[in-house]
Amino acid sequence: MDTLFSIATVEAGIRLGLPVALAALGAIINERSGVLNLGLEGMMLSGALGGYIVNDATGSPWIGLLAGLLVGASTGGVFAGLVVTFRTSQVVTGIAFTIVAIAATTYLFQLRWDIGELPPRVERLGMWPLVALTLVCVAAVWFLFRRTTLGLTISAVGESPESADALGYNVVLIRWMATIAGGALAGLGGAVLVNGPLGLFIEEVTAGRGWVALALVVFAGWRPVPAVAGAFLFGLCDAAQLRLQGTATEVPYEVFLALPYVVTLIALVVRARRSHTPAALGDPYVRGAA
Amino acid sequence: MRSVSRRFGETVALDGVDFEARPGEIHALLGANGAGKTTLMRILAGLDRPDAGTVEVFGRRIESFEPGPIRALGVALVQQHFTLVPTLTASENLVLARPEGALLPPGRTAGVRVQKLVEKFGLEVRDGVPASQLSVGERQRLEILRALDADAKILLLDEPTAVLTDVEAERLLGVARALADQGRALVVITHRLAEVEACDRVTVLREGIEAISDGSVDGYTRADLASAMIGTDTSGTITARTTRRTQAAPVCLRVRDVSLGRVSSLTLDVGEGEIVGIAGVDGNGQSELEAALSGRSAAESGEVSISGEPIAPGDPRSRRGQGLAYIPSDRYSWGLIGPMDLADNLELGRVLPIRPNRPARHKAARPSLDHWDVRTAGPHARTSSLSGGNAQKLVLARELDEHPSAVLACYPTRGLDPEAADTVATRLVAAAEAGCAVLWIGAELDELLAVSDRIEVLYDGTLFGPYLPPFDRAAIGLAMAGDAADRARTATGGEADPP
Amino acid sequence: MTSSDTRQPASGTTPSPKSTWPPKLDGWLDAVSRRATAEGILSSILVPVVSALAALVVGGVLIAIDGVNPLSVYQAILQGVFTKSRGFSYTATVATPLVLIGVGYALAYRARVFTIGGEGQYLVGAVAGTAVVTAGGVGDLPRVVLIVMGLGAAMVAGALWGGLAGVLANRFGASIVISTLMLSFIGDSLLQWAVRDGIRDPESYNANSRPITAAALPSFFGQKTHLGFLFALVLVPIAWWLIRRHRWGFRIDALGHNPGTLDANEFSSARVTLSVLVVAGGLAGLAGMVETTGVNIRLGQEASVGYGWDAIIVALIGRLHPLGVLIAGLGMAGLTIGFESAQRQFELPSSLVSLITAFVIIFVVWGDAIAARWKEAR
Amino acid sequence: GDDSDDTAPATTAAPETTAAPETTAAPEPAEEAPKLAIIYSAEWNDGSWGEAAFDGGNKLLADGTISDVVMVENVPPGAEAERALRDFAEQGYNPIVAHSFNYGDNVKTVGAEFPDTIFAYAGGFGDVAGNVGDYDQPFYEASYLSGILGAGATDGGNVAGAGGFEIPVCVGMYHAYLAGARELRPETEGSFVAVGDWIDVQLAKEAALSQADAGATMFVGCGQGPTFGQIEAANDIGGVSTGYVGDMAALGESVLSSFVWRLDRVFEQMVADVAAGETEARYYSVPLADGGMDVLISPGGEARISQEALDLFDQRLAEIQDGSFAVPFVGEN
Ligand SMILES: Nc1ncnc2c1ncn2[C@@H]1O[C@H](COP(=O)(O)OP(=O)(O)OP(=O)(O)O)[C@@H](O)[C@H]1O
Ligand SMILES: Nc1ncnc2c1ncn2[C@@H]1O[C@H](COP(=O)(O)OP(=O)(O)OP(=O)(O)O)[C@@H](O)[C@H]1O
Ligand SMILES: [Mg+2]
Ligand SMILES: [Mg+2]
Repeated sequence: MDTLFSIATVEAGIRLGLPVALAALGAIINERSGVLNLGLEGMMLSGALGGYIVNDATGSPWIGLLAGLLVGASTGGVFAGLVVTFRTSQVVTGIAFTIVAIAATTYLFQLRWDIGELPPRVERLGMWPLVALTLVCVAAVWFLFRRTTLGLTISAVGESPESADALGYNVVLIRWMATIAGGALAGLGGAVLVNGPLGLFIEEVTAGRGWVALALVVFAGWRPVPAVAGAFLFGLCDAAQLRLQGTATEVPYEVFLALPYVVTLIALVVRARRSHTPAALGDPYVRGAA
Repeated sequence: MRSVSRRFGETVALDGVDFEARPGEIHALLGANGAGKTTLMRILAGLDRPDAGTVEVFGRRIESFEPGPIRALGVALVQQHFTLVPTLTASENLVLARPEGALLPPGRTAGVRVQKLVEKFGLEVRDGVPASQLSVGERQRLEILRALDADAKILLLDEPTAVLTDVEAERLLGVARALADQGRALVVITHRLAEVEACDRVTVLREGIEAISDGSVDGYTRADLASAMIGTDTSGTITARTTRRTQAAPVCLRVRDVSLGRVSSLTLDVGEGEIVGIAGVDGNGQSELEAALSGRSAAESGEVSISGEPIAPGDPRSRRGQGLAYIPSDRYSWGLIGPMDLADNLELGRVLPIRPNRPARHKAARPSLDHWDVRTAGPHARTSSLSGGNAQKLVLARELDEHPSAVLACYPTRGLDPEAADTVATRLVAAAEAGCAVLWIGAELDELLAVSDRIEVLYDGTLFGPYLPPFDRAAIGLAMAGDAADRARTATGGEADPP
Repeated sequence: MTSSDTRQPASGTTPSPKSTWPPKLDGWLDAVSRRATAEGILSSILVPVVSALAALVVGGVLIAIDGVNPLSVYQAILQGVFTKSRGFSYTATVATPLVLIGVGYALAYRARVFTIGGEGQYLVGAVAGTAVVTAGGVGDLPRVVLIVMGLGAAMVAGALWGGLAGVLANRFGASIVISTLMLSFIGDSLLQWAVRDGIRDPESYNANSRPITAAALPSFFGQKTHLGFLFALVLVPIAWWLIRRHRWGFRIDALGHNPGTLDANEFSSARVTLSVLVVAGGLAGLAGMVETTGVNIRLGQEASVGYGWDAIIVALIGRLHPLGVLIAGLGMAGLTIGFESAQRQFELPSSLVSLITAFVIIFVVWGDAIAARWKEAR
Repeated sequence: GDDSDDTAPATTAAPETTAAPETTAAPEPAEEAPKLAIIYSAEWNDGSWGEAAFDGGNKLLADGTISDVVMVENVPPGAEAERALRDFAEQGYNPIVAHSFNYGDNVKTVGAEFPDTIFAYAGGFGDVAGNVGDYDQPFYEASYLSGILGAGATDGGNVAGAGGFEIPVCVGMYHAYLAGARELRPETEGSFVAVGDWIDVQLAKEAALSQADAGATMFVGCGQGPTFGQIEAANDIGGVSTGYVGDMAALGESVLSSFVWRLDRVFEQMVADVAAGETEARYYSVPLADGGMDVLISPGGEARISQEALDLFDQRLAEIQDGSFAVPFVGEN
């Protein structure tokens, strides 16, 4: 038990929380603009592979992070093209997008490193620079929505696009920007995972963190600071779970595996009343639709 | 605008309409429901594009119908429906409409901006709460302020007074006049003939064609306008009832100490065959009263009962079974299902466990659609394709067709042209004379005066009255302005000290 | 995450977000649930087919890059479905859970109750059903009784798992998307515990339940196709009838279009939400047990193969219409079976195969969107 | 019961299955060498469990021991696996290997339909019935030796075992490693963690780090993700880790030793049986003694291991090979 409440546990929680936190920030920008991004997991994964390959090529984890950011942004662009411009179902597109990303990353990874070659280990960044990076991002997103006209516009577009349109704002353009920004942060999250704690890539390395991030966004009521806090809480749950297994072996470990989700569920129930879903979330915008 | 045309599927909304607005003038745009007024204005504001015809603003021909550039030319439209962002406060809505730089102004500065406008134009709005929590009147005023804030050269108001009380409406027209005098061009869509007299020029649309094109207002009598709108000659206002009931009738609708939100322990009886009018400025608890009486939300305390049996909140079918009909104030939130067809909407509240097939349902719907003169392509039409007024008629058809024993009518004539409004009033009166208890929550005092057996004034969640015929207009007006409340307060204060 | 997640008892003090005019349309729901006009049916069959072919062309390029002749691959796919002796029965077997879950989703989505919890409900259904039919003392009961007990228990468990999300949404306004997602993860943990410990077969070295052969569903055509497929076939007309002709179906559609109006005039939207979640959950739970007793010998760690996720896409591609779901389900199953045998024949990388299948999905959705815009343009 | 009767292809009317298993499923061993089929539930390219089978199959093909090999990845156990197995059996592949312990029921179901084809799956506990066999995964033997080496290269006395789930093979590896370490330092303690996932490397790494916080310096992983995570953790804290079913020395200085699973030797036995016309399967067990595994000390590893440990390692290895020493197996935690 003593190991449970150690600094090490907290650090583990932070490490586990970092990628989720960044992805959640991305999802917040997406969803505030009214675009539901179920492709988040896929965008993270793409960013992870991009970051890994570039890091491996350049030997610089920072350039790797940048690459993850750019790859994520471009996946965001593709997604925006489909759901914003072509107004495809955001739900199906999102889920299919994740399937594509899992398949595509695996395919490319295996093209690059054929069977028999172990994936090379790449330069890694320590925890604190990444924590700093994440804090910068959360501050930026907070500032965006609290202090800038652009942020106000994004929320307006997600809240009542017809009003924003009537005021002369380009709903489609704003949703494009928001989706690209969201993808970029998700990709960065994935890149942080491989260029930070891990230093290597394997198939589906993100292992469902994108879905967790989506949960957090709701749990946080679409607000950046609680979302990041939630990510670290979630990480802490995982860390604690792993530590408790060693000691409390009479409790089935599946309980601990489910713990983070149960916690999110409970938090969801407690928070939900106060959380405010963007009214236009998931609805493509068509002027004067009737 | 030159020979502008627009069609939606079968419906021809506009058919070669010419229209002009000149600086310094208020141009009244009249028309029965579905005449095409809104469509015309939406085109002028760039929210819709004409199938044919040209639009020029200050001599510049509009090529691309996009709201942005047209706003930049100084055209501002206050739409028939609200276009505020419900989660944003008044000042945030203003900033959104006209940002000053990339950063948001700190809260105070924004507040000051609102205050300046409020003082400048005398349109009162609360700042600091989300627009969704403002009363309809407040939201309407905010919409107008927002348009004025953009310093529009051409200001288009689509039925701006529809949701306002007479006093507010008068004030608004005063503001309009002042704006015109500053050299702006104004267009005001309205169904109230009285308001036309406050304008300079008038255009009347009938089924997408001008019946009167850009005439000078003093050239026409009310009768002329009314007949131009609807072909037949009527006075254009609701016909007052000749007889009013005097002796008390057995109570049908009973409200006991109901409290909800702004409404505090409100008690009220409506007798069989009685029409009770609830007058008052919007936002004094009308929406809470509506929610509680209709059973849409449970009252915090107190009870609503109809001929003895209490109304169970959240159980509309039994409410209907108990004979309480409900005409909601916002038909699009609580009355109609846009994407479903008219027949389905007529069935709401009495859908059979096993439904007849679609042709049968459509056949069954026809009579009451015809009876209520809902202008549409037929029972199969999507309800969302109805114009404002026709949509309202559909609600009335559903609620009044099954001979309720009591009716909760909230702004039943909102957005209706005079003829339709008169029909509605007549039907409600007829219902009352057939022994039905009618509670009529209204904004237009004339209307209430014309139909009510008794008027109560709702001010700040409390009822003042009763006022009985012959009605003292002035007294009721004062009560609506809170005067009665003040006197009540001083009176209780007075009792304290001995004579 | 649609308005269904924030839907709260309509309150008089705050106007519902739908109070604008024209009322805001729920984009994808409206797009997929357009009336079945002749044109509608045409486009709802033609468009997906054309799009799928386009996706296969793109996939063909990838296959060629991989050094295999795409045409022979696609030939193998067709053979896999149509000429291989078991192609049809395999397809039917795979389609069964997709259709059972998909119809439930379709009903829920018509109501804009956006559950994605099918996978979890499928798993808890399988666990509960297996627990019942492998419980001590039921061994000597007749097979029919065991089957009924198992399927019943599975439906109840799935319904509870789905209903839980409904209760959380109605009482606390919890987002249904997220709560069902969470419940899916929790359901998987439950399965892991059950097969490792809870209903573990003490004789078995692996983590799995006792054999459930005593409750195995009869299969027919001397093939792998089992009774469950009949369930799916029967479910389709029932659901269709409910939508068209039953009050519940009407309320579902009404809830999807305007909860405020439903609440004020017809029925409590909260209760419709709950009912549709319960039904969808029950169907998913049924699918879980049908799959366990129809194709497997026992319940194991790997029971989660993702039918609950694929069915979301089946429901939406199926236009939220039971018939559409059946067609989409069979189509997706056929694609799966065909690609499987092609993959075996040419030893294609599995990632390439799933890439192409996912392309098909995206292209179909994309094609729909293009068709919709094209229709608007006219 | 009647289920399997129904599904016997003999009863299907379709023309191409009139070529019933009896004729197709058993190729004449005489003139043509057997054709091997392998299915696996994840990707071959995992540097571990999958790759071992992939290499094994290709090696036999290269040796000419078999005339053809077909290998399909990402076949989830259950219906899809049965479809694959049936398909290969119909095409005359024999023997057919299902390379995961979750394929048990599937090989039995399909095995019943093709009595003349030999099937085997990675059960690892002698689960043999008729033509359906099982093959051994005696990793605990190698793990025991790694334990000796680990104890000889660290001064901490704490072993961290990890697996995706708490399955006998994984738990057995942990206990064997612990036992091996205790030979050198009887006071050695340890803990086993089920990460709950075979692929989540970060979670596995954090699990390993949490064990490190509790004092662990020796890591033995079971499964690719858990092992990768452990190796990363050991690299960070300067502990020693163990490569799992494949040479993982490349993954970092912490990898003291790895063991390579020589599945070609296992497959050889099946192929030999088939070639001999055998239709009864066996428990194909190729223990360390028979070269079923190679324990590789990573380059530069010797330098870090105490001579005492190296000697004990050689001694035990020899004893295991001549059968005078049997590594104890403890499959329950
Ligand atoms: N989006 C639409 N889709 C289909 N028909 C429409 C649409 N908008 C308007 N119409 C039709 O065009 C005609 C004019 O509509 P409009 O809303 O301008 O009427 P209006 O003059 O505002 O009447 P009211 O006073 O009742 O609001 C009506 O017949 C209406 O049915
Ligand atoms: N073949 C189809 N494919 C996809 N969607 C369909 C199909 N047929 C109908 N739908 C959709 O299902 C919904 C139901 O339509 P349907 O024709 O079944 O009757 P309805 O319009 O729902 O209602 P009712 O018949 O009860 O008035 C419609 O919204 C339609 O868009
Ligand atoms: Mg209008
Ligand atoms: Mg109108």
